[in-house]
Amino acid sequence: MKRKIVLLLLTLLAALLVACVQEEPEEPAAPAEEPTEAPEVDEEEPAEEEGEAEEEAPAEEETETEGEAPETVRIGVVYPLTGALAATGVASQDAFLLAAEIVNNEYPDLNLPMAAEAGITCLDNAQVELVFADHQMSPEIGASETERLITEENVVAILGAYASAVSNTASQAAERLGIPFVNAQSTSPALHQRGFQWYFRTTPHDAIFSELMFQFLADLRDQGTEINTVATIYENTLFGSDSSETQNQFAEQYGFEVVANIAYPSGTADMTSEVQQLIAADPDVVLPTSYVADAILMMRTFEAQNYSPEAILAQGVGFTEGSFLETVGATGNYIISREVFALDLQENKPIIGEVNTMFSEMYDRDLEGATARSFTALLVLADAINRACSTEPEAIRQALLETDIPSEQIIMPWEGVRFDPETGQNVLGTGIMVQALDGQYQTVWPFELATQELVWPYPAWDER
Amino acid sequence: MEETIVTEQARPFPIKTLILLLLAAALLAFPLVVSLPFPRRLMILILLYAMLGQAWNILGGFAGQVSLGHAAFFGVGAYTSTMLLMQLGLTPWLGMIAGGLVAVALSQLIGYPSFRLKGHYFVIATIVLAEIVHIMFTNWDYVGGAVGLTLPLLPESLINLQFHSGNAPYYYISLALLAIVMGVTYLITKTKPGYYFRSIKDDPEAARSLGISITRYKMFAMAVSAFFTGVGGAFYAQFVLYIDPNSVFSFMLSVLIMLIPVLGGIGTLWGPVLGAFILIPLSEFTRIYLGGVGGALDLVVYGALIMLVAIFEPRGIWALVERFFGGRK
Amino acid sequence: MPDLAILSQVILSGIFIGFIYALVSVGLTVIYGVMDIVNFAHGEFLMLSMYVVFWLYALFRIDPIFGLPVSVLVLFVVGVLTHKLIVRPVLDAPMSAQIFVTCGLLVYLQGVAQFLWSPSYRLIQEPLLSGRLQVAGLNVSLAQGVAAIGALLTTAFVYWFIEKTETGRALQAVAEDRQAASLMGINSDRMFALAWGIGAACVGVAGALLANYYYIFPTVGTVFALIAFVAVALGGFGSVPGALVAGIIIGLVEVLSGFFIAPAYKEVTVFALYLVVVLVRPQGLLGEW
Amino acid sequence: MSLLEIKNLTKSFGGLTANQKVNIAVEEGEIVGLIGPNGAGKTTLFNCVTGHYRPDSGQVIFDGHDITGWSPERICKAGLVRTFQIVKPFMSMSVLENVMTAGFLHTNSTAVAKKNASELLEFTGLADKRRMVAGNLTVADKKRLELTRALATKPKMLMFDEVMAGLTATETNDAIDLILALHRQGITILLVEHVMEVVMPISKRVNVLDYGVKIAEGEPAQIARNERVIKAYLGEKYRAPG
Repeated sequence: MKRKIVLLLLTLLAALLVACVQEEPEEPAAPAEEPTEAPEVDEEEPAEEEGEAEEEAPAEEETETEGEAPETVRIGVVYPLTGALAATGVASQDAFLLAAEIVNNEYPDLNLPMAAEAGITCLDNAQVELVFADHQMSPEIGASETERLITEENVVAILGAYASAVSNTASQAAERLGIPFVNAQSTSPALHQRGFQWYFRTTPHDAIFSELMFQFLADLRDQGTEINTVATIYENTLFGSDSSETQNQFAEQYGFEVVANIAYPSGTADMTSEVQQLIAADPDVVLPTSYVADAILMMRTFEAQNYSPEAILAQGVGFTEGSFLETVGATGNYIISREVFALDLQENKPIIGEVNTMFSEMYDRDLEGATARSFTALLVLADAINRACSTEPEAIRQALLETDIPSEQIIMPWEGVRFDPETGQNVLGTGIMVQALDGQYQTVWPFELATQELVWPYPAWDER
Repeated sequence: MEETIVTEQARPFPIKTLILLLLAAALLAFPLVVSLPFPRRLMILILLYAMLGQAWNILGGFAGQVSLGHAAFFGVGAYTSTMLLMQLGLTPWLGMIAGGLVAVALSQLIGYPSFRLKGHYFVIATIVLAEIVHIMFTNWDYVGGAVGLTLPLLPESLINLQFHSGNAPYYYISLALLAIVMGVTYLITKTKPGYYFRSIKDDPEAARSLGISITRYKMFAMAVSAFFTGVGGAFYAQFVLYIDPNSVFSFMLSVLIMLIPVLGGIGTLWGPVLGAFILIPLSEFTRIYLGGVGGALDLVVYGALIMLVAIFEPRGIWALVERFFGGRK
Repeated sequence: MPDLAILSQVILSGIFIGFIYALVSVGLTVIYGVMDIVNFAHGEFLMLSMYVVFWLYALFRIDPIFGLPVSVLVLFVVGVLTHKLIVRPVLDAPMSAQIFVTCGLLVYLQGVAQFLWSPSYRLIQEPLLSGRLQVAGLNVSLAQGVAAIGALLTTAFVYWFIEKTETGRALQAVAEDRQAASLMGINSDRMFALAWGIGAACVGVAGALLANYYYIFPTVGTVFALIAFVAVALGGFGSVPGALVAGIIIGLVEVLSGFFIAPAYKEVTVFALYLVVVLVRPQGLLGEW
Repeated sequence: MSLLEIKNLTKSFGGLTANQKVNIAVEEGEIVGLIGPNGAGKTTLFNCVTGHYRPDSGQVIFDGHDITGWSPERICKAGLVRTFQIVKPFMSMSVLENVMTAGFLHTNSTAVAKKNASELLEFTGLADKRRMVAGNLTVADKKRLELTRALATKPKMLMFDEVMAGLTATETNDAIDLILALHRQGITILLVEHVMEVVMPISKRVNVLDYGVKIAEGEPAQIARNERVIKAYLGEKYRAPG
C-alpha cells in the first residue's frame, strides 16, 4: 500500500516537474536557471567589491556556458510570485521580461530609453539578465531574498517588491548592503520618507493619488455637479489604512464631508455588513481601497444589495488590476478609479500602443497599471546603468539621482522621471482618472486627456 | 512481544557525546567558515525556528497540549520589545525578557479558559484566541495598527542588538538562545515538571489521582513555552527590523511552529532541532529554486514532502534516527 | 437606530451567508464525527469544487447549477482518495501527526491549483442564477437564495442519511467503537472512506453553489476554512444539526456585529462567541461528550 | 473516629440514581471490602469519594477533613489514593518513570524519586521490569505497576477498584499477598471487587451495594449468610460452610 502511495505521489511530482521544464524555454531569460555555484565571493562587504568583481566574475560564468557571449548585468527582481498577489507578480514578471528584451535587442523604432541599441551600450552592449525571487508576501522573506540576490547572485540593483510592507524590509536590506533599490509599484507614502540613500521610487504614492482624486471631485463640483459627502471603505492593512488616512486629510482640505470610514478585514468571506453600513451612511461618493479579491466581492455585494451611490471612486489597485474588469464583467462598469496608466492614453502617446502590441503578442494580455510601471522601472534602471557606465552600485546610484527622462520616452502619463535627491521619490509622477465602460477603463480626467465622456451619476443596477 | 527498553539518557554513551561535541563545534565555527550572508541568514532562521519549535514542544510535545496559536506569543514578544525600544529607548535585551514575560501573561490568560477544553476543542480555542489577538493588534493604532512598526536604525552594538555590517552576531545570539532553550528543556525532562508533563499527556485522569495538579502544570508548561516564543519574537523584530501583524501573528506562523517539532519528533529533545534543520531549508530552497518560476511548484513539492513524512513516520524523523542507532547498537 | 428595512436586510444576509458556512462545516463535521480527525485541507476541497464548476462553465458552458452533480462526484472521489492515500496511514498516529498530514495536503492542493490554473481570479460572470429578487422590499440575490436552500437540503439529506439509513447507522457504529463495529461485520475502512467521501461531497455542493457569486482563487479556501472550524466546534464536533445551527449563528453574529460595531471586529465577535459557548458547554451547542 | 467516613452519599445521572444515601465507614488499619453485582454503583461511589465525581448530596470525611467536592489531586495529597478498574499506566513512560512521577509528590529531587521508586519496585516485584515501557506490560503487571505507583505517593489509605479482575488464579494470589503486605505496613485499604472470592478471606468487614443502596454490612462470614445479599448477588455459589 505504502509503495503505491509513493509511486503515485512521485509520478505526480515528476509529471509536474516535466510540465514545468517544458514551459520554461518559452520565456526569454527564464528565471529559474540553475543557481550558479556562487563564484567565490566571500567578501564581508559585497557592496565594495562588487564593482571590481563584476568586471571578471560574470564574464567567467558566461564563458563556461556560451563562449564569447557579451558580459551580462544582473538585476534582481523580488516579487510575489505565489500567494494572494501572485497574479500581479507573475504579470509584472512578464513586463520586466519584455523591458529586458527591449533593452537587450535593437529596437530603433521605439522612442524609449535603451531601446535603439542592443544591451547596455556603454558596457560593450552587455545584456541585462533578470534574476527573479519570490517573496510570498512575507516582509521577512522579502528582506532575505534581497540579501541573497545581492550577495549570491551578484545583482547590481534590485527591483521590488510590489507590496508596500515587503518593499519596506527589502529596501532596508538593499540599503544596508548599499545596492540601489528601485520601487515600481509600492504606493505607501511612508516609504520614501525614511531617509534612505539607495531607495528610488518611480511611481507616485498614495498621498499624491488621494489628492488627485479630490482634485477630480473638486473639478466636477466646480462644473456644477453636486458632491458633498464621501465615505472610505478600505482593507485594514498598510495599504488601506494609509489610503483612508490621506483621503480624510484631503477631504477636509477640499471641503468634502466624510460620513463614514469603514475598515474591513482583507480576505473576508462576506461584505454585507460593510455595504449595509455604506447604505446607512449614504455618501455621495464611495472611496474604496481594496485588493482584487475584496474588490470583486464588494462589487458583487453592491449588486446583490442593489446599492448604487452617486459614484464609486476607487484607489486603483484591486479595481484596476488586469484581471479585475475581465473577471467581474458587466458588474464592473461605471466604476471610476484613479489610475497610473490606461491603454487609451495611446491616442495621445503612440508609444504606449507600440509597447502594448509587443506585450500582448508575447503574453496574450494587455498592459495595465502594474505591468506598465514594472516595464518603466526597468527601463529607468537600465538607463541609469548605461549612464553610470559601470556596474558599481555607487555609480548607478549617482546616475539614478541624475535621471531625467522626458514624458515622451515613457509609457506612463507622467511628466517624466526625475528623482528627489533627498527622498528618491519621482517628482514628476502623476495619475489619471479612468472609468470602466463596456469592460474597458477609459481615461476621463484630466479632461484634456479624456477619451470618453464621464458617466455621472453611477447608474442604478436596474437601469443598465 | 519484544521487550522495549526506554532509553535512559544518563547511560554513558561516548558516541553520542562525541556527536554532540562535533555538532556544537560545527555550529560555533559556521560563521567563520561561511561568510556569505544568505546561508548565514538561513542558519539564523533555522536556529530561531528550532528554538520556537522547542518552545512549542515543551507544551505540545511533552505536556501533550497541541496549540495552534503560538503566533500570539511570538507577536506580543516582538511588539513588546519593539514598543519598549521605541517609546522608552529600552535596550532590546531587556525588551526581550519583557516580551517573554508579556507572552507569559497572555499565555495564562489564554490558558485559563482553554485548558478546560479537550482535544480538538482546545486546538480550535488556541487558534481562535490567537486570531483575536491578531485582529486586535491590526486595529490598535497605538502600536501602528495594520501598518506595523519599523524599528529605528541604531548604531551597531551589542547593547542595541543591531548589527548592520554582517550578520554573524545575530547568528551567535540565535545560537545562544537555542542553546538556552535546549538546556531548559533538557532540565525539564530530567526533573519533576518533565515527569508531570508527560504524565498529563499520557493520562490526565491518572495523573490527577496521583496528586498532580494538572491545570497548574499545564499552565506552567504554557508559561515556559510562551516565554521562549515571546523571546524568539523579540529577537525576530530586532533581526528583521520591521514587524506587522500579518507577519508576526499569522495563523500560518502558528502552523509552522507546530510543524517543526511534529516533523522532527514531538516530545523528544532533539526533534524540533532536526525538524527545523529539515523544514526551513526545504521551504527556502523549494522557494528559491522552484518559486522563481511563478508556478507555485515550490508549494507542491513542499506539501507533498510534508505528507510523505507524515505517512511514513508519523512520530517524526527523530524516530528514524533512534531506530537507526538502535539497530547498530 | 437604523431603519427596519436595513436591519431586516442585514439579518437576511446574515442568514444567507450562515447557510454557506453551515454547508462547508457539515462536511467537516461528518469527517470528524466518524474519525475524530479535523481536516485542515477542508477549505482546499472547497476551492477544488469551485474550480470544477468554473472549468465546466469556462470550457463547456455548463452552468454551475448543472455542474453541481459533477462537482459532488469529483469531490466524493477526492475525499475517498484522501482517506485511502494519506489519512489511513496516520489513523492511529497522535493528533499532531494528523494535523500535520492535512496541513501538508493544504499546501499541496494550493500549490497544485496555482500551478495548473494560474493565480488569476476567476468569476462565473453570467450564471443562470444571477440577478436579484425583491421580496417585501428586501433584496434577495438569486444565487444566495438558492445557495441557502441547497445548504438546507444538503444538511437535511446528510442528517437523514446518517440517522435513518442502514449505511448511516453503520457509520455511527464505526464512529462509536471501531472494534465493536468490525465484530458486527462492518468494514470500518470502507466506512471511513465513505465519511471522507460524504464530507468532501458536501463541500462539492457548497463550492458549486458558492461559485455562482463568489470569486475563485487558489487560496479561496482559507477564507472559509477558519470559520468552518469554529462552526464545527461551536455546533459540537460531529453533530450535523449542530453545524447547521452554528453556521447560521456565526453568519448572523458576523453580519450584525459588522454592522453595529465595526466590520474590522466582526471575526472577533464570532470567535469570542465560540469561547463563551464552549466555556459554558465544553462539548459545543449540540455535541455529545 | 473513622479514617474514612461516607455519609448519606447520593449521586444520580439524569434520572438514574447510582448511589442513594450510602453510609460506609473505614477504620484506620482495616481492610474493608465493598462488593456488589454489576451496575450496583460501586465505581460511581468510588469516583465520588476520590473526587472524580461530585456527589449530589452527602459527605465524605477523610482523616478529619470534609473532602466532599475536593479535586482528585487534593484528595491524593490528603493521603487517600486510588487505582483504576481499567488500568491507566502512563503508557509512554518506563515502569520506573511511572513510579518516579508519583514519587515527586514528596520530593523535588530526581535522585530521591528514583531511589524511592526503585525500592518500591523491589517491594512489589517489578524491579526487573523497571526499564520496560509501561504500555508493553501484561495486564497483571500493569495492575501491579498501578499499585506501586499509588504507593509512591505515601498514602494513608488505598482504594482499589477491581484490582483483581481479569487475573489468573496465581496472579490473584500474588496480588492478595501484596495487599496483605501493604496492610502490614499500616496502610488502610478499601477493596472494591466484583469477584468475591478474593475479598472475603482478607477483608475485616464487607459492605454490599445493590442498585445503589447499601444492603448489608458485616464480617465476611455474616455477609455470606445474609439472605438479602445471597438473593441479590451471591446466588448459590458462596454459601457459608455448614
